[in-house]
Amino acid sequence: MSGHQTNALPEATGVDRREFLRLSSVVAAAAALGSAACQVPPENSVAFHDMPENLVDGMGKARYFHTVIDGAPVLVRTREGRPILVAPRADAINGRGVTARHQAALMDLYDPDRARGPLSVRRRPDAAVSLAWNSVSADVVSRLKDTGRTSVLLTGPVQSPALTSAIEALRTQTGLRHVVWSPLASEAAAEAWPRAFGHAAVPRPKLDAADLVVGLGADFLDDSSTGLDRDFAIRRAPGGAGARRMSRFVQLEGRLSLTGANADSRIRVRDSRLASVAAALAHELIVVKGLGPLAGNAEAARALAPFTIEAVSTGAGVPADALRKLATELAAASGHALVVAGGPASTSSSGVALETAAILLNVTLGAFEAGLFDEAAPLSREAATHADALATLADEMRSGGVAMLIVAGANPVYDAPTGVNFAEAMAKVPYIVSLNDRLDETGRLADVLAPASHPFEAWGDAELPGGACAVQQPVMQPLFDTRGLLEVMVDWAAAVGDPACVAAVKAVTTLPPAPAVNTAERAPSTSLAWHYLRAAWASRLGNDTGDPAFDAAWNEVLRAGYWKPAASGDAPPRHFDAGALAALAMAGSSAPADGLELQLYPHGSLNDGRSGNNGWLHELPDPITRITWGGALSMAPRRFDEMGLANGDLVEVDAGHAKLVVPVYRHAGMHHDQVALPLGLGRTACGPIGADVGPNAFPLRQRANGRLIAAGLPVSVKRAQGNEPLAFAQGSDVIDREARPIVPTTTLTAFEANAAAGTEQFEGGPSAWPEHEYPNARWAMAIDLSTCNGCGKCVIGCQAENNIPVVGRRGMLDGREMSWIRIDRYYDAPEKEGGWGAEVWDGPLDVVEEPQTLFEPMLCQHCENAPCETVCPFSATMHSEDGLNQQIYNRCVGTRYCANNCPFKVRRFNYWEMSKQQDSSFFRWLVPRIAKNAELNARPPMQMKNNPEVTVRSRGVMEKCSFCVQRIRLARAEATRNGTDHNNLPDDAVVPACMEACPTKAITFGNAHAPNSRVSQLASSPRAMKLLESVGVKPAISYLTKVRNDKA
Amino acid sequence: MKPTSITGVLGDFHGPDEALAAAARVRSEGWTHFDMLTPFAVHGMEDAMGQRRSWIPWVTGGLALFGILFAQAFQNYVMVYDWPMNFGGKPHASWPAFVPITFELMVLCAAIGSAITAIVAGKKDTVPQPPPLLVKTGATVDRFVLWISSTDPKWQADAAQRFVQSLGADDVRLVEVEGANHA
Amino acid sequence: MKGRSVIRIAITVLVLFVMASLGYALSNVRKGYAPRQPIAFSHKRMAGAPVMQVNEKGENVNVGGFGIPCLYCHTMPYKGRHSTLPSTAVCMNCHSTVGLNKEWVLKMKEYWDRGEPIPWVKVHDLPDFVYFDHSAHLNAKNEKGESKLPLVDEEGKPMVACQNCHGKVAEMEIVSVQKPFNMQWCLDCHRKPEMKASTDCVACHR
Amino acid sequence: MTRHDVSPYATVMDDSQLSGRPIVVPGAGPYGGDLEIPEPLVTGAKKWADVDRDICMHAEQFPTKRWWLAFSVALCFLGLLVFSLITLFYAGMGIAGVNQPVGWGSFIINFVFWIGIGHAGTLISAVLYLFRQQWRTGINRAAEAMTLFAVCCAGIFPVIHLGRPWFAYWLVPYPNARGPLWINFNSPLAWDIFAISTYGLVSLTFWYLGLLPDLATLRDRATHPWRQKLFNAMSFGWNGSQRAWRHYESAYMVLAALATPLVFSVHTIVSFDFATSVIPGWHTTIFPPYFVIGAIFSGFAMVITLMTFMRGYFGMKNYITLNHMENMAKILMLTGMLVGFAYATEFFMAWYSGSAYEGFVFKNRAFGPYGWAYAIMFTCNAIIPQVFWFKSMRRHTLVLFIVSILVNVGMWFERYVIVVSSLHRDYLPSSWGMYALSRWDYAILLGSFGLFFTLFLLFVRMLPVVAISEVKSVMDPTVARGVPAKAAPSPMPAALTGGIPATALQET
Repeated sequence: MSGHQTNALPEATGVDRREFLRLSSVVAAAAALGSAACQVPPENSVAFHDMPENLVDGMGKARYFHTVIDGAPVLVRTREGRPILVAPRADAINGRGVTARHQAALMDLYDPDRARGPLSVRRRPDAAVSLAWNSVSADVVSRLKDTGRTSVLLTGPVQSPALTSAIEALRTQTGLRHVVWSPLASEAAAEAWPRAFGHAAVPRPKLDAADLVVGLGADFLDDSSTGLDRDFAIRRAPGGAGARRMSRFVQLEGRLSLTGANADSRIRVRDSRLASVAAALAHELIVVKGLGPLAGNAEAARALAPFTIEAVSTGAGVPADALRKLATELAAASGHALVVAGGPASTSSSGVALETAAILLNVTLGAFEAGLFDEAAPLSREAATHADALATLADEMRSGGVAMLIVAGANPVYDAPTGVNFAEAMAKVPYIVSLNDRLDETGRLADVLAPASHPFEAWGDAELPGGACAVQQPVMQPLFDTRGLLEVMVDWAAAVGDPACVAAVKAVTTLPPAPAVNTAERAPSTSLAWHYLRAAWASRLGNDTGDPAFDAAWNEVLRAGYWKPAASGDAPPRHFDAGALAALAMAGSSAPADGLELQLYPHGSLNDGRSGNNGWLHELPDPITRITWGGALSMAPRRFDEMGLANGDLVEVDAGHAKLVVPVYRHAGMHHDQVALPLGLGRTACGPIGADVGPNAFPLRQRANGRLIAAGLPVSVKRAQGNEPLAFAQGSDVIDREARPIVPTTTLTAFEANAAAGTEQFEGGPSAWPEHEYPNARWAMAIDLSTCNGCGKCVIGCQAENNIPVVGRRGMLDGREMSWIRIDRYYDAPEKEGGWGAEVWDGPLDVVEEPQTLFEPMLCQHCENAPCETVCPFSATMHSEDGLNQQIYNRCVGTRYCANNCPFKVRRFNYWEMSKQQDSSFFRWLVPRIAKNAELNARPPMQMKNNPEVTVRSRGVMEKCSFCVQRIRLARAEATRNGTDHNNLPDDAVVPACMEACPTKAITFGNAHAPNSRVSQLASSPRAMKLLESVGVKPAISYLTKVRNDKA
Repeated sequence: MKPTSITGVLGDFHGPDEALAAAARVRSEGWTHFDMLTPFAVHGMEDAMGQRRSWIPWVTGGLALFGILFAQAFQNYVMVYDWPMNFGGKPHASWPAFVPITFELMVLCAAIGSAITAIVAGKKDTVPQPPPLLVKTGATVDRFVLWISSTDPKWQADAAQRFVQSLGADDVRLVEVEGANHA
Repeated sequence: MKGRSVIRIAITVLVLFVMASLGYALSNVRKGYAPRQPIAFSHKRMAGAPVMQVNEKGENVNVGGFGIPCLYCHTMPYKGRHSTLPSTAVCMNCHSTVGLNKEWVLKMKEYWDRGEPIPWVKVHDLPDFVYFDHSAHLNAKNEKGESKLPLVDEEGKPMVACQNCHGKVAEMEIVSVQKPFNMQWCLDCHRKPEMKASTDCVACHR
Repeated sequence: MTRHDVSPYATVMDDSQLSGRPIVVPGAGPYGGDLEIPEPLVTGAKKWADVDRDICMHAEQFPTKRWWLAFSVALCFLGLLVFSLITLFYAGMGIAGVNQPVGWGSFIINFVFWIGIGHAGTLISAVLYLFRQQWRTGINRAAEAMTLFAVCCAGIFPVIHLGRPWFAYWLVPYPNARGPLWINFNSPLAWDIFAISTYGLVSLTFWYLGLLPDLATLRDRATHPWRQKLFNAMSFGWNGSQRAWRHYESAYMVLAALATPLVFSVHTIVSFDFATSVIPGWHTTIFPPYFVIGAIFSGFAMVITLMTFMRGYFGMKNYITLNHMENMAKILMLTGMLVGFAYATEFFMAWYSGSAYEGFVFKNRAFGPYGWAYAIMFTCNAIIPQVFWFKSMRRHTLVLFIVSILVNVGMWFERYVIVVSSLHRDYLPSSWGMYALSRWDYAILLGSFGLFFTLFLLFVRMLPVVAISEVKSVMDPTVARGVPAKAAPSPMPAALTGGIPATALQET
């Protein structure tokens, strides 16, 4: 505004000084107000009233406890009194493994849908009202006293000796009948082994001792509760010699299972034909080749006569050559070969024949003499479902013969087989008490729900294979008004006068009065179960509970987590009873006519559906189908294509006695005449998280010959209207390694010729820039694809450790999974003349009918030249001095550019607010997903599972694998405290959660800067491959070649 | 009533050619504080009025240089000196990445600076003008208006008015403004 | 020409507001924060240096502090992440017998008798996404085995390591934050070459 | 032709009388060659004073019903945008369709789309100015306004696509108490911020500079003192002084010279968002020119769309003639062919590189699950503009309008193809996925058009939609002058004109 035109413009209208000051004070006040409003609200710091003595070093530190969950010994990490991680024990106790369900037990513990206390249901669950435990107990006890003989206690499998004795005490005092119902059991084995050898124990195959393992529908990798996966992995890495020489595994099965996917060679045999194929192998070995003790045995020859390879191969649709070759291979490996049967295949009506044939093969191959079976530690599997007992009970109930039914840990309304009709039978029982932890399908029809505590909240014990015993010690106070099952049983048994239980009650009631709050004394335990358990363990530990020596021994058991008897006597020698061969006859007769047969298999993570409300388990992808949040009818690709189906199309499965409309899935490697459905889904009353997820296939099972038949069921499948999208955790199933060499894999032959075989990939150009130096440490990981079996335990371990939310079915369908580590499952496209076209990615029949399965755990590769870091404008992700790719949540604004630019697609974005409930009811109505996400993740007390060492991410923030940086930092702080070099941590100082959870030790983590660390040695091995060299990202993770043992 | 003063004389032309010719005449007669108000930029008028080329491009050049130097200095300060961080394995001074912002800041400084300078210069580098709100010249419509300011050393109101009329201008009028004295 | 001055004022306000916001954003300091505590506990009295004086009765009494070392109450800075607040039982070590006529001691004792913890207000409160470990700082040693944290103050007088961040708590009646406690301040130390401290993001954020 | 000849076009009353070809007078040129007399840029025998009236009228009278109708529709869509954004900010990115692996979706597509639209205005102002294309004067004001509004629309998307948009200001490298923690200048998104804000500011400056004389015109036409004062302040007291024109013209030229590379740089930098990544299908060196051409292409299409409206609804047929439209059609066809060439080059390079990943992405682009989008893109962008080989099509407003809409659709899908089809299947087959717009994505896309048209309608209501002074400068003064010429004034000294007849300076 120039001075020339003064009459057009006003006089200089500068704001005068006083006005300026006035204004600035206003602004300053506004700013002060604003800053006051922005100030972090005051936070309380609540000190102990009186600090427990043993916490002196434990503030802000994790504390670990050994305990037991569902019979599996686990290590529980707690912080400030709440369990935050379930990990396998560092020293594997032989005979038990930790399953995903055990790892995810935290979600069951903190499940907001558990009953908060006893409820009077009166069969109207919507009008349930609270009750007091005392009135429940008084009621039950008085009824027990009156009608004990017509009362029934229905439990799930009982693995606790103390609980067994308490129940036994109740039974003796009142005449109460105890019925066990275990929905899943290996009944065929339990029937075949005693017949063959006269004693009941099913010995544990030593998979780490055999050179050749032949699986007849074996499921030792699918079901990791036995811990066989650990043993198996020991012999799976190539390059070993002698007793460490790589084993070979041949699997015969109908549905491609996790076990079959890990086989070196796989032959498709439908479940109903498996027994006959096994018998044919036996025929070839015994009758044709004259091998083993039964060679020349007329009885054997007679029993095996129908099973010539020729006869069987046409009936079963298996090439005779393949069987003959397998027989030759077995014969050659005689004394070093194991045959393992089992799994869903042996739940077919020819299951006993299958198990018998397997025993026969092992006998013939001299596996027992060669010590390939561990007689001291039998396989820890339920022997019987007791389905007949359940059916009888239901009949009795219907006829009015049961006055009171107590249900504890069983849910027959949900999982009883067809024909039992338990719900209807319950209506005829005058009084029903459920001790389950929630108003489940059975509990809704009860009169009273008296919720049992979670195993982490209650005392108990468990029997381990081989006579060992573990204590289930509570790791926290009960969250709700619940009581441990043992506690309840002891209480009731004491009330009806059992002396041992009365003693426990007496011990509690005659305790010295609780010390006043202002003294440092501790109150002794008021837990009945504790007193009872100690008394019960007195015999085991050899001292009376009053003896200080007992306390020492007891504390040692609690510390170690288990107790092992002094060396037990030698197992009786095994003598094969040829009479058992009669069972083989069933192998022939069981075959249904040429048509489809159905296999029902336990869901990979949910198992029998007990933890149906557990979001982690629903979201853990099935290792083979990669389906989350539900399940589908698996169908052979060729049949699937012929029927013109698409994944998720609804089909009707008609088994005659029951029908089910389910989505269908194109299951690679499936036998053409077989379909399969997972069990353990379709809960209706477990809570909103798991309700109505997937189909409930339990009613499709049938009782026959005292067993439950869940495979080889003749069914027809026809198309139904509609499509229900399947929540896959994976895009394309196929890998064409010619075009995309991203999974190092080779055969043993090629490996022995060239140790670097299989790691070939496109080469990258030189870098324009010099490298950064990492003078102190450089974190790196090596993953052995030969020992990784794809089970997915690392996924749950990571999820628990790193506070990873659950996104739900819609989240998975939207492609917004949050897991930081995933197991990519590929079907390796075989080499093809001229290479594959783009059609290979859709899974052509040539690839998926006889698939070679590859598993590749995929997590942040912590690339040295990380493309994600370059593109973040906010500097929210960059490299640390020790080679970590850091992701800083509080700096992240969420451009998602890093995720786009990640060639491995391992970055995860918080599309929704998962950590807290958003309040606005309008937006909860407008966008219902807000409420759903909070339901899945943010209902108290779910937050208690959070690891305080890891920031809980808000929405709009990117996250990814951090190599468990919190553990690195804790280890460094520990080193600083101890005065050692925090830049040079030893190998085991930092164990990421995935490595900790891995049962097969496929993951190695450490400092690549130290030349002698395990990880740098693995990374420099010729088997190591760092992915996408052509892109030049230089990952910190080395994948060791998956070697397939082709040396038949 | 406030005193008024004569600030100059206006005369209208109706085409660019007449205006150019008139401007050349005015200049050749030795007037210096005169101006031509036109509805659009008339090419050749600079020369007709005896003005030198605008110096705006020099300002532009200087500002562009400033933009370049500032951008380079700032980016290097941030990425290399102040807190060097390892982004994706690149060196701290990964200069190609600094090029786009350097270019943009160059353009930003040069362009905005030039425009502001031009507007300010249009006000400062001039003779006193008839205030547009008070004197409707018609120069924004279709008139090419000659303006001779009373600050011209040769100024004599009558003579100036006669001179403008002699150029063939229409509507020659003296401008009187209240209380203004724009020296 | 009212319109113009309105515009000017508006512009001035805007500029000032931007400056004020920027100033606030820049500072983001917690320095000076001194919340009210449920019990007016005086660090000066408990931890300060003793000052002996003769009172009107002619007794030589301590009107200063008792010189209780920090670690008597805050037991764990060398052992773990938290320095920890003392449990009420620690207060009761002495106050079961002394000071029972003082209002605040009685209030503390009420908490003790009720078995309730005292709801202290956190003074040095870092955001939840910052992970600070006392032990890693207090135990940090240089190559010569000396503490990396200075043990003398600016005047060269010896001091406890705690004072580096918390200031002279022993001279405070009400504890207040003495240092900025923002990221800049943390980095001021971490960046000193002699500290050889990590400036990785994950050192504090994870 | 000399100054006092009557223009052969003095009687051209509307553009039905225009042919698009100059009159050629053989041997009549200054040096004996043919004289080409181009057709006038303004028809209707307009005088300079008429121009003021015709153009300022819309800013001065009470808006028409038609305007209100259009404005209320636009406002409804703007409301939809505001509501969607509130929901987005409350609920989070979850309501959009983006996922893993397609982390960028409609928001980035819209961003690139609008930024592309925003390229025509400055291009017309700057590049055509430097090339002395006088026909630009009829359309440059509206095109520049379109640029600004498109940049406004584009500008909201990088912010709203953030997971935590309230921290978007962290992108500005301001001094702070976090270390200080600046921004990462390696990131193309950081470059983007500088490029977009520079482009926005420079375009605004350019537009405003052009607006100064016209604001003075509005001021002089205004009757209400407040309006007078407002426009006087806005025009910085512009009075048409040659001494101001001198610097003004120089600055305008400088700005044009700066804006020309700026136009190219902006979309180049936007293309760096993709080109500097490691994702096959993004990591290509052709992206900068490909994006720039695409931007010009889409921008011209949008200009044609808007100009059709302005001709039809604002009576601007005399200023935006069919000749203007034909010129734009020619540019549209040329850029369309360049875009088509870029598509072909991409495929060639994918094959020629021999990279399996690269090869797959392009196969997948054209024949994969998003082949339909590719087909839309290719048809609309490379094939349909070929109709402009025919002059009758170039001068047919309905055809122009339809083609321009189709090109806009095609260019939206080009960005869709680039963003989605590259991301949805990259290196690891395990993480392949699909992407679909959610209903909120559609709402925000439509809402951005609401914002655009709201701003544009406010512009046509409030400011001169055609650059008055520039149009005046290209009108034939013999026709446009207010008072007929008197006797010939004394000729200008030849020294001042460098020997060239003064009229020759006027006419090109």
